[in-house]
Amino acid sequence: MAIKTFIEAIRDGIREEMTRDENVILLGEDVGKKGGVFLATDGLWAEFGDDRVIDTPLTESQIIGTSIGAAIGGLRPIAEIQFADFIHPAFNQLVSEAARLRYRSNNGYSAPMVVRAPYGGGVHGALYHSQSVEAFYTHVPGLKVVIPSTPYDAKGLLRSCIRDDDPVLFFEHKKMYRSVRGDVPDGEYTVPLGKAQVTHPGSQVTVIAYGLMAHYALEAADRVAEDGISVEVVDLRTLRPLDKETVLDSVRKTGKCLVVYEDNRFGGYGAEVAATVAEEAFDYLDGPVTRIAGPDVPGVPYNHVLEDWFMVNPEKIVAGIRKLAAY
Amino acid sequence: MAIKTFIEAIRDGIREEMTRDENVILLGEDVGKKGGVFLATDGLWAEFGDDRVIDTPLTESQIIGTSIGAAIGGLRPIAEIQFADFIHPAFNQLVSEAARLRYRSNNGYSAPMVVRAPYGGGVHGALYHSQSVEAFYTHVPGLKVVIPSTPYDAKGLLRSCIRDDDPVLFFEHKKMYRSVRGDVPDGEYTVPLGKAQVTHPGSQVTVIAYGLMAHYALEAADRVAEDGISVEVVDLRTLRPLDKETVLDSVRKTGKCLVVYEDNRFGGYGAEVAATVAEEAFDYLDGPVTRIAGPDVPGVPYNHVLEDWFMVNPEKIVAGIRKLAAY
Amino acid sequence: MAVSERSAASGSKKPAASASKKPLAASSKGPLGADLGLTTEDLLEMYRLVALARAVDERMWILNRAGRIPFVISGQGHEGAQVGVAWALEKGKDWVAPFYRSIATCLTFGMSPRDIMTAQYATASDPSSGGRQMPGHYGSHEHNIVSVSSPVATQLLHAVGLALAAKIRKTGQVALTMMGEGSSNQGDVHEGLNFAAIHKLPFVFVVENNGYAISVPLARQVAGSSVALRAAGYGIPGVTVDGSDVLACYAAARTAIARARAGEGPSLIECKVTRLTGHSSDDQQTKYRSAEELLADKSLDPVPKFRAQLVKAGILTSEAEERIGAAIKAAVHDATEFAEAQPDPDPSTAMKWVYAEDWPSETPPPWGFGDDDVAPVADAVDPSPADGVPVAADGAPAEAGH
Amino acid sequence: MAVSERSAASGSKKPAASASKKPLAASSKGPLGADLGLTTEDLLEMYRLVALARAVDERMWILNRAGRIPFVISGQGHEGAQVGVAWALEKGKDWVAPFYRSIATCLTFGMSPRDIMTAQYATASDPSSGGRQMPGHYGSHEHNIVSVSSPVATQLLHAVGLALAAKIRKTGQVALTMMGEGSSNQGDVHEGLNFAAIHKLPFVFVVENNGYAISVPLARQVAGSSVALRAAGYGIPGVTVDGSDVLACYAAARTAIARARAGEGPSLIECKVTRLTGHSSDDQQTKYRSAEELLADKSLDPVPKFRAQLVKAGILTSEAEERIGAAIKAAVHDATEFAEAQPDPDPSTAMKWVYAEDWPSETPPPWGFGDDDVAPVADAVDPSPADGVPVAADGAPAEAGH
Ligand SMILES: Cc1ncc(C[n+]2csc(CCOP(=O)(O)OP(=O)(O)O)c2C)c(N)n1
Ligand SMILES: Cc1ncc(C[n+]2csc(CCOP(=O)(O)OP(=O)(O)O)c2C)c(N)n1
Ligand SMILES: [Mg+2]
Ligand SMILES: [Mg+2]
Repeated sequence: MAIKTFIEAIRDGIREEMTRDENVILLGEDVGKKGGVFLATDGLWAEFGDDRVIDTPLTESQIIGTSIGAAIGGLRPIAEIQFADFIHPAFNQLVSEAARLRYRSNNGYSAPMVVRAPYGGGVHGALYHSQSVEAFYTHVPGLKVVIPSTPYDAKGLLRSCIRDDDPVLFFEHKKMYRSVRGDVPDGEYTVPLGKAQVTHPGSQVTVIAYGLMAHYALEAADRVAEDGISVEVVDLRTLRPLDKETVLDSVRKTGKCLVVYEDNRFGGYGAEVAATVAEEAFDYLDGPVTRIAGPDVPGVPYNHVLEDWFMVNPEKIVAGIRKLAAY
Repeated sequence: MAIKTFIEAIRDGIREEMTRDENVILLGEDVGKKGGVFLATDGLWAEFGDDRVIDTPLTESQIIGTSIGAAIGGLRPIAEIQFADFIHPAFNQLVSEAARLRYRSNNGYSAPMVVRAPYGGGVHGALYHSQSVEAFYTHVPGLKVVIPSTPYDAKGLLRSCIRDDDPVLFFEHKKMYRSVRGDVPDGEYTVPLGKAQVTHPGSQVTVIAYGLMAHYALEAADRVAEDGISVEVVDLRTLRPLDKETVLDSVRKTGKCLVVYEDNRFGGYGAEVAATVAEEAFDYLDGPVTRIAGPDVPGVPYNHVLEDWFMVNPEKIVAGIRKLAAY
Repeated sequence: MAVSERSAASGSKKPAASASKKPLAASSKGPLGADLGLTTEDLLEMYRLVALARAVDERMWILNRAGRIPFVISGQGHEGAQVGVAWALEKGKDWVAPFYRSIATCLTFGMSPRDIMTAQYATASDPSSGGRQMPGHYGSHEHNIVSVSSPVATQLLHAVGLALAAKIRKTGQVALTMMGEGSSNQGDVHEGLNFAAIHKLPFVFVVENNGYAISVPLARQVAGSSVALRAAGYGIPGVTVDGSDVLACYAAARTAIARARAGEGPSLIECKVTRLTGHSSDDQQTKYRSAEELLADKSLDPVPKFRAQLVKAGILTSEAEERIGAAIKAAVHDATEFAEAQPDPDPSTAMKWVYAEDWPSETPPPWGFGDDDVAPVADAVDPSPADGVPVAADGAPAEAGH
Repeated sequence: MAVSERSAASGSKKPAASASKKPLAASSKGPLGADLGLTTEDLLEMYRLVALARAVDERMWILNRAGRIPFVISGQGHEGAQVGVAWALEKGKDWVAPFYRSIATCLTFGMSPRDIMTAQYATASDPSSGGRQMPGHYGSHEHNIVSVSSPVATQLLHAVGLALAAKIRKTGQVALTMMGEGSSNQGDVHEGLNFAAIHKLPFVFVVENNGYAISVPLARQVAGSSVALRAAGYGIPGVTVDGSDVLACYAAARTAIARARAGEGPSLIECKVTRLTGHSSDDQQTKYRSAEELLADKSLDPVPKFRAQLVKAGILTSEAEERIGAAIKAAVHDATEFAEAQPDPDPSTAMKWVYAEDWPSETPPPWGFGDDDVAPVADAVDPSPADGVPVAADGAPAEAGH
């Protein structure tokens, strides 16, 4: 057991899986000598060499498309997209190809691969270095989407993703890389895909969140506890397949549900969660399923005044919880 | 006043706008001599010539990216994407560029352009010629998304889109091109963006739909009327900006809401509508906001047995209405 | 041999070491094909494949006109290039990522006429997709044929990825892909050629240039009008070949494949072919191609050309032709009968293989699979007029392209 | 003149008709620049721009180290190519779609040091984005400079679209874009060059090749190692120029622009430059570039080179140098003071310009704009440790690239 930062846990997870299975390769922009712009892959090129740690040209569609082919050819590619914002040029390869290969070939082919990408705002990244892009991919049957919030989960889930037989998108909140620390055991543990976790038990309001928002939700839960509001926080961890059971169990117990996400509100991932809860837990609801999410502007603005306005934070969640609790 | 098919109304709308404003140009694959694979632009190349009706190479990102530049340069491009399924290679240009140009330049620049694309299933088009792609774009602030259901609306809305100062995606259900007919007046009328329409007044259940599903919803409303269930059908017409007022007014009246869409259910556009209604009309709800939508498989399968299974149809909507009405 | 080399990489012209078991010719004299290491049996089998592909294709059109299958996308005019190229690969070892016209490629690489025909009928037993994809979207894991999708050019990157895997895993495999000249303008092609060339991957890119992308002619598709010329920009060889010359296509592919296998990197082969049919059964090509052009293009038909070549060389005797013809006729008949009799997929399988496993939260729709009473599945969804706005059953567009 | 022509299109070598008002030289004799139609005043102004861009850039780094601005992305090493190229355009008429290193381009094309500096400070008055974008994302509608975004290479298609509009509307404008060599591998570049070449659009593509895309060297980015060579694949001229030679860059651009304006189609110019700084203020380039290489690259610095050239030619007298130097110093000082004093954007403007109009259903978040009592806006969101999992205020990554 050791205390690790979020990014260390990810790096360790990659390294250990590459050691375990020589078919696991790493490719992306600057992942080699530089070790990635966030240093997530620092040292791996020195350790595993040119063949298994590949600095690709600046071509995201190629990174994903080549990974699909390499996966068909027996490798287990981990593709790094430098920023989630730059995954868009690969949209066609992900949605038309990776997601559909198994279904369209009636299980003749599949593309087991992991696409890692740093996402999220609050780091002065502005419109194009702050995006949450999960909603585009959680909508696509055939893709799995994972967003961990702790070093423990990050490592355990990443292991599961690499061993999974389907394409998985693994989004890492870049603000958490060095600021989030936590216990990580030494052994070869995994965290299963498709399982949410109740990270803070409570009885009056369920808050559903993931990624950085899972931390902010915990903090908001602590703050309103002082006012006597008991909050249950569910950290989704895997966004697709969604662990409906854990979510619905919690809401059926508390009767109130706040869905928190950092992405633009309209049509964001939380809309699906809210709609599902509103439909399937209707008889249990004592208040409207409410969403606290990013404002509907085209990206997080740069200037810190505007960025602060944009970002969902514990205080904004607290306000949402209070309003819902008082309903 | 004349009876026109859906596709004729679209073609007329394009022709009349091109006649009105010489800055309106048309570009896309096979839109010239061939008149488009559905013949939506038939005759326009002969009428307006090589400069204004451009057969592009088979390159969707170029079609959209060039349109953005042309719009900056003072033209009003109408870009045709041959099938909505093939808009994916242009995702980056649409989401990173067209949607954000105005915001990121603080109103220095904008990209007034219309992207037309046939979408939807039920025509034996299989995974890649049947997709509904609206959810990917309705999520993106800066884009407008329009899906008309009648020849009248198609022409009137298309006019508004061409004259609009922002990028608009205009999706046309391909099954409706020749099968849907309706009255279209002769004059230069427009239908405003951002306004839904109650196409069938009723009191017990609100059904919200758009495109082909707006027709199926009407048919389902007629069928359940025989059982004494009074349904109000709201045809959204513009998906973004969403006309919340019309939607919420209806649901606050009926107390029950069924959202119908053809796309995959999980994370589809209807999730946003359902979540909005569930949150903002909570006090009025006498039953869960329910969704009837396409199953969560990666595309409409080809074989007619599988395709019939996939497609939402009037009977499936009827079943949904009955269940909700009985709630 | 109608191969015009436009090689940019110096390494491309030296005789490449062959990893295949076919003998390399010592000289260009001798019987037809001997300089290429092709035996009489090889040539007859190549002819059989060209003619078989054509016969299967023609049958598809007949079935379409008879209303048995709703859609055809054809390889007519491309067969010579496809057989010539595919013949140079090692069947069962190398990889091919084909496109929708690749009937002859797939037949050469191991798929059977039954496999092709069940795809047209979209039967449950269709090995390409189990009836899930439109006809033309072939694929076979058994035969190392990558599953075809519709968005053009995406498969190039998959082939490049297969080549990367082959290089890293040292399997000695080569990955080859093909597409039309219009498709070659997609961004993925640029990105893939660049990556493959940087890493000297065992990859071959074949362009089957038929002069049209649906209705748009070469001059409006390909700036410079030569795809082969683009190879030099990546420092790799690019050649243009007469695609109706089966042996020229074979020769060019053999060179490229040997180079790839030797670790010298990718090559590009542009085969000039003709599209003898409309783009698909939904296309009226007379709207954009003149009668004269269509007539003239018939002279580029690879089937009579290859036949005449083999007859002239004394290889295709009338006895052999009769034998082969009869076998093809029987095979096409068998494939049609077989496919006609195969059942449709069972709707209860419709949610299978979204993922490797079934996920509890990925739930079926309220109407189940048509086998329960949640809601009836309509046998044929032909809604009658609603509110004066009829939605006809034949809503399928007359001109739906591919 | 260090221009090595690798022209593929025959039309590219004839002397192009110039639509600009600058006189064309009759011969290559005479004072420096005369053969290019450049006057002494032109050369001094070009020098001022090169030196000004450098001075502004250096100030940015100082401000960054002083903690005044959080991020710098630099044009150091690229200024000569940028001024040479942009000088050949018609200011106020032509279009330029720049990239994040284009400080000198933007200054040459009409933006002021204040404009550049307010972008660094992201002030409300920043003309590029009103403080919404990261520094480096310049743009000015007033000066026909297209707004820069972050995803690389997208702007090429915008410039091609501008060229299309210019052609259709017969405005006589030329559209020029630039990017790094790594970016030139994006699919959009292939698609855009192809389209521009087919339609002979008045378009010029400039690659500022500094040998690295962040840490990845040319050989791993560009197969064949020459972007200029790729032009031939589209049937357009492609040339490689020494990017530290201002006049060579000007000459190449002048030829390309004249060709474009004459309706002869696009050209590609690859300027070989050097990146004198790390990729950005977040990058440690010593990790992947040796000390020797960094030292050697200093000799490619365009600023001393251009200075020496002008001094030697007797154009940059010590008096002129002093005058220009003082003006630059004053301008940089003024721009910094100005930007320092400018206010931040008002959060109540944050939802402006999503669309041309405000839509009633596009509602602000529950916390409003910080000016009402719906919920307080935290001044600084520095959450304290939650459940043993601290989220530090300095969560911003040390190595966030651009
Ligand atoms: C990305 C994408 N855009 C559009 C289409 C529609 N489409 C299918 S085939 C085709 C033309 C292809 O032309 P070419 O590449 O020359 O191949 P050919 O059909 O001539 O063999 C088009 C436009 C598609 N399948 N994918
Ligand atoms: C689509 C996309 N992918 C990745 C990035 C991150 N990124 C920004 S600049 C850069 C390197 C660019 O290299 P090059 O084009 O050579 O230009 P240079 O910075 O060397 O001038 C990268 C990878 C990006 N901005 N956009
Ligand atoms: Mg073609
Ligand atoms: Mg560079």
